[in-house]
Amino acid sequence: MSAPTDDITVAKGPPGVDPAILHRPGGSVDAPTQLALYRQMVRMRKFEKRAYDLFLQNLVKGTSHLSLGQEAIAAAFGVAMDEKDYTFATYRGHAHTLARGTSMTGVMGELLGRSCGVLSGKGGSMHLTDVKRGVMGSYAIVGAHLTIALGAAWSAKHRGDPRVAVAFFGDGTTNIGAFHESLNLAAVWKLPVVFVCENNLYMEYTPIRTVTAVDNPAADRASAYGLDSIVVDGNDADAMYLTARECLERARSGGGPSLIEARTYRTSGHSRADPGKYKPEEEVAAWAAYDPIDLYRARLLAHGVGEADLDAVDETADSDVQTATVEAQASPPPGLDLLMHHVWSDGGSSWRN
Amino acid sequence: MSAPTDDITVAKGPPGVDPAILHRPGGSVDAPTQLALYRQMVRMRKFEKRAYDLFLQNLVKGTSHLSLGQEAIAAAFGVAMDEKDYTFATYRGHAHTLARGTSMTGVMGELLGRSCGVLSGKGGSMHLTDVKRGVMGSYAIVGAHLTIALGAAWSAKHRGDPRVAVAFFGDGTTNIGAFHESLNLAAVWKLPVVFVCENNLYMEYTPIRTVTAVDNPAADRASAYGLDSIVVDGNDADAMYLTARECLERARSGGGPSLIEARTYRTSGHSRADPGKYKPEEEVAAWAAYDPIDLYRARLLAHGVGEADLDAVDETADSDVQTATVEAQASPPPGLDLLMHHVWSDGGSSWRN
Amino acid sequence: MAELSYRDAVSRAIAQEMDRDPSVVLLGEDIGAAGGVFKATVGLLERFGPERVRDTPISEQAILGAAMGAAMTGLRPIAEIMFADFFAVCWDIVANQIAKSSYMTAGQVSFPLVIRSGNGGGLRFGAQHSQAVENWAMAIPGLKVVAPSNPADVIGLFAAAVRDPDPVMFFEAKGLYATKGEVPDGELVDTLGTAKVLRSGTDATIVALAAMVPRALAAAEVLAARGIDSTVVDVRSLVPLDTQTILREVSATGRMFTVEENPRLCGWGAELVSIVAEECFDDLDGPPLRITTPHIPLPSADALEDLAIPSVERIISTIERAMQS
Amino acid sequence: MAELSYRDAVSRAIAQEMDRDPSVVLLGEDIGAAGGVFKATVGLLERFGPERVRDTPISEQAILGAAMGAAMTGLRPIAEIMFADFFAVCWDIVANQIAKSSYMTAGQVSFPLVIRSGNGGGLRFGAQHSQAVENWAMAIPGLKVVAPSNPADVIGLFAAAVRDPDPVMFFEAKGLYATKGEVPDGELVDTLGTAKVLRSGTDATIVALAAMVPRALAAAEVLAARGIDSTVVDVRSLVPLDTQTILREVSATGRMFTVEENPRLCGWGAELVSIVAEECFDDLDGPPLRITTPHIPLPSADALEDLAIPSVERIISTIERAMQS
Ligand SMILES: Cc1ncc(C[n+]2csc(CCOP(=O)(O)OP(=O)(O)O)c2C)c(N)n1
Ligand SMILES: Cc1ncc(C[n+]2csc(CCOP(=O)(O)OP(=O)(O)O)c2C)c(N)n1
Ligand SMILES: [Mg+2]
Ligand SMILES: [Mg+2]
Repeated sequence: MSAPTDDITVAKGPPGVDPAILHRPGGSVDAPTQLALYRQMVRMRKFEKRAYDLFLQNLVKGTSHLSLGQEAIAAAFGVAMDEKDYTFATYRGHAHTLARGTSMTGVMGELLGRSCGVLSGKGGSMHLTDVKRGVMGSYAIVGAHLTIALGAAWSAKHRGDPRVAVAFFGDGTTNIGAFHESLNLAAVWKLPVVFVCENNLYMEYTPIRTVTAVDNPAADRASAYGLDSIVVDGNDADAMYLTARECLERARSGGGPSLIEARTYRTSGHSRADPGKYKPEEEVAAWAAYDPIDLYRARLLAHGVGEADLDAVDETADSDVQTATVEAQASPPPGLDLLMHHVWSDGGSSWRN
Repeated sequence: MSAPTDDITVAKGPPGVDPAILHRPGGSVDAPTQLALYRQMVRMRKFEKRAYDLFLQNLVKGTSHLSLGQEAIAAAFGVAMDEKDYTFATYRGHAHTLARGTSMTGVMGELLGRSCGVLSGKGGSMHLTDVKRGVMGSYAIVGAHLTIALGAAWSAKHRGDPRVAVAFFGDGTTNIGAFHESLNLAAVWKLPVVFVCENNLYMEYTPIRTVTAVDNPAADRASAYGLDSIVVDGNDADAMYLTARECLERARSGGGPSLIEARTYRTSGHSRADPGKYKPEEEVAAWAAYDPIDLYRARLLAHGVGEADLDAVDETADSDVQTATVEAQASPPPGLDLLMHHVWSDGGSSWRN
Repeated sequence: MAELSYRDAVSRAIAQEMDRDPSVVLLGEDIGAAGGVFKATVGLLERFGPERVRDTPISEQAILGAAMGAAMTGLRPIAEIMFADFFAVCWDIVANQIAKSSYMTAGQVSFPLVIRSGNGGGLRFGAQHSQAVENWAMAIPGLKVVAPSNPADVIGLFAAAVRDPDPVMFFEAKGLYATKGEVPDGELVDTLGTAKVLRSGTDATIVALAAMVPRALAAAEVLAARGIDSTVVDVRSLVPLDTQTILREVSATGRMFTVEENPRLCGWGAELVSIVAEECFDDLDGPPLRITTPHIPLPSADALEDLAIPSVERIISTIERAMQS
Repeated sequence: MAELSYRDAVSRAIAQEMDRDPSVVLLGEDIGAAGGVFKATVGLLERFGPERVRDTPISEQAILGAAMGAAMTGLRPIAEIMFADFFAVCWDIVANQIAKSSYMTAGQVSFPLVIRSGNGGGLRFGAQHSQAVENWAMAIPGLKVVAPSNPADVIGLFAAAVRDPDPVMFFEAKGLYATKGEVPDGELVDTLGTAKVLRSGTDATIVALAAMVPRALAAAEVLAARGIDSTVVDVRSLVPLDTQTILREVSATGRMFTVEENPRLCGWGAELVSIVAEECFDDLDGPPLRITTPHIPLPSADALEDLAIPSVERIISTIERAMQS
């Protein structure tokens, strides 16, 4: 990891983004929060790197989508959200699930299709859910969960419950109909929901700019719903955290929805099968030099946090990942009787008498 | 009809609309074109009033949706479009179909479910289509035809054919997903398509402002697709015509799509069954005083067109409507063999051997 | 006991459930101030207020997503999709999200919600506003599917649907909204998954659903006069399916005829024929037959639409011919 | 003759048709530069250029609307919907617009287009990326529905689909993309609406589709060794449906078993059972039976998914048990 520089301490902004358009949230982040942010990111990173190793060993079946390089966004919300707030994630939801405190074993077990998985292996990598921790599901069809998140927000508002719903999604998702319907309805009903677009420049393999009529796929649509346009540095954990707090507070205090466009980059392929060859070398290099964890570690060091403290975080994460891997691998596959369970809320699946 | 006044000659703008936001297209409309616009509107009006009488006599079955009060929009495009351009209409498509030259008998026959109907009675009021005249269909599910119109525009562009596709739809349609997908893709592919939102203030019975996050449901979304925001006086046939020409030319010359929001008012109910009780009296009165045909007749008279010339147009329209009604009523119901025709393009319907 | 229209039964049913349970909320297009395009929600806004009766934009995906999200967090939403054909614009939320999420999450979430919709033809609305699509829902694991044929069943089954902990697709037969029937006073609650034997006969069993039920009954009367004595079963609920009642009645007569409004292929009738063929093959005296709309979109003109949807005459002639051969 | 994968057969088929007819265009998500997420469109952008091979945004409704509008105005589009489950987000364009518009307009418009999609399970993708939905399409009048089981059929049936003047839903079995088969050289054009008898037997007729075909064949071999000699029919095309071949083969053996990947209710098998029951009832020696995925969403974990989808073992045991009783 690189040494702290002033440039890094006041993040110079993501590659290719005009710094002038960046949202600069007010406030500052205190030291314990910073450490929490760092810890979150490191845990995500290490967990997903291990998951990737397990794919390569063919132990993770099906597909899976990593957030490598995008961790600051999920981490910021993980730290900023109240314990009872609702998270709605996508197929790319490992980080967002871990961010809410779901156990690594539960997530790893799910990736491996083991009975210790949060869904007993029935959902797989794309459907992580942990209702007890507010993770209301990961949804694999682009756009749908934005509508569902607004429903949870509506329910909270209706019940007089101060929870906020947060929906994470990608740049590509801004071009599907459900995005439009969700933003409009959430705005009209002034719902406590935060829509977080993680603009990582690509849908699957296609650059978002080649298929989108505006430069900022989310932020340039905000005015269509009467919302503020917010582009934020998604690789700057502090900026993300302060923006998250701002929007969560707006939601909680009756100010209605927000739409955040976080600029970031997915350093891995889109999914397991993708070597990512469509990415220009210079782009990859520029973003590699703007890694959110490198940036943040450098910043914390510059702010006087001890290297040993950070190393301790790293080591704990390493050992947590190791424990989770061992536990998940030791867990048996789901019992075959599970096949016919859970279609209905009584636990069964019968459609006839 | 009221006497010409200066106020009317330079339309003062639709009730409730800040005149400052109105698009003021350049150019002027010559006298023959003005007469054509007047003629179109009068034909639509008289045709639909007759259709309404026939509903009341229970001769038109099913549902049907009138454009009474909105005629200037369809008329303007009917006059401005090239003969081969494509029209994509909604269930509220009588006017838009007549505007392209489809026979009144064909339309009336379709409403009455007779064999002389443009669809031999198989489609009914909501699906008027007359491909020979560029009427590529009327679609009854909100939003869909915007996607289809862009497909026709894509095809024209791809084939090097100078046709433009025009899709008409209502304010309520701006909140459905297909609207968003269509506008974005049309903009990205720079397609020769004009999206015409007829903002008549209501979806079915619900005021559009109560369910939409912005004041101008179409125009305030234009920037989300990199398009100009255009609000035009939809009851001013000249303004509509010049705007139509401007957008058609832009499309034809490779300038890509336009999104027009035409402010207007539906003076009838939403559909046959609707007495329109939800409309405030003052609103109804204000718009009654801003009727597009009254306005236009007054303007033409003020411009020196002879009253007799306009009366002649009115009378011809009356007799055309009468002829169409007689012809349609004399036409037999469709042959029962038609039931099993036209599922496939070979004319048949068989799904097995 | 009072006579009530099918349409008014819907609003009475909704009111009954909203009265009982404050977590029941209603949303859809034009359902509030306007009382619904079919006038099936008249008076509910006035009675329960704008927080519980919510007019929405034309955003079917958002409507159903809102219902789904609300159902998983403590409300019991009733969502209206105006015409059942419009399920096609929001099928993802129904088929991929609501139906599958309980299973995918190993039961972490459940969806106590009802989606009601005007289904089927007969009103000359043409191909895009007339299809009977209950088989779309039946083909999706994770949905309960109900389609009542009369006002009393509307209320009882609707109440059961609202109280059910799982998502229920409630198909109201558009062609029946204006029809009337006797309805007992007081609270009505029926049971999902129960078919009803409306007429008992010895020669044939006619199994019908929703708008086809009155036609099946009418046909049975004529057939009886001609010497064919039929049982008529109203399926009422496609999922759960009361196969016990149906198999028993079919076995008793040895013949089954389904009367289905849906286009021919892959309807609930095909499913029933398959179940009957598998489970009471030896009791059959002849092939189970389906009387359906042909496999065509619905035409608008009245003569054509009437020809398309199974009519009393077609039911009679099909059964007569089959029983004679 | 060359060995080709099912996946490569798709791109060869598209190339064959694009070469032949300049009005054929291709559109979908990630199909161009990236060659498709299933690598079934590799090389086409390079060969036919960006005007004919168009990457789209994630806008399935716009993709299919674009195809529809283009088809009615002189092009012959091939649209990809990446995973067949995603039809749920654009079903309106398929079921209400493309399928019904020829009929509604009394034949004024027609839709020479193909919609291809990766269908079905077996890849551990979980409930939202695995359902076999060919029955959704079969239930809609106005769609032709094809689902090939091997590389040669992929090419021949795809060519027939592109040349067909009507909309064809072309379901590619995701689970078969990696499988290989012999493919003749040169242009291949097959015929829609023709089933294929892949094996002739005397005791039972197994009717299978797409990914279930190789399993049916494998099961037939084992069954033969155990004394049950089966015919195996590959349905290939659900609409038009080659009932002649199927009825003939079922009548010849007196028993029918369908093998279906779809969840249990209202699948193509139910339709076939109904047709068979109606039209060759007297030739049947026992009930026609369906072997299907249970009526559940698909689970992700491999052991569970394998248990859900009909396996060679389940086909064998079901048929053995039925033939013994
Ligand atoms: C409706 C729908 N269309 C297509 C897909 C296939 N798909 C899965 S992820 C993806 C790209 C999504 O891009 P984006 O929203 O930018 O999110 P990212 O993967 O970059 O995080 C696509 C096209 C899908 N899951 N759902
Ligand atoms: C997807 C869909 N949802 C609902 C409807 C029912 N519906 C028909 S017209 C209409 C209102 C449309 O409003 P708008 O777009 O403003 O057009 P207008 O009727 O005012 O011309 C509605 C809700 C429909 N046809 N399609
Ligand atoms: Mg992305
Ligand atoms: Mg309107």
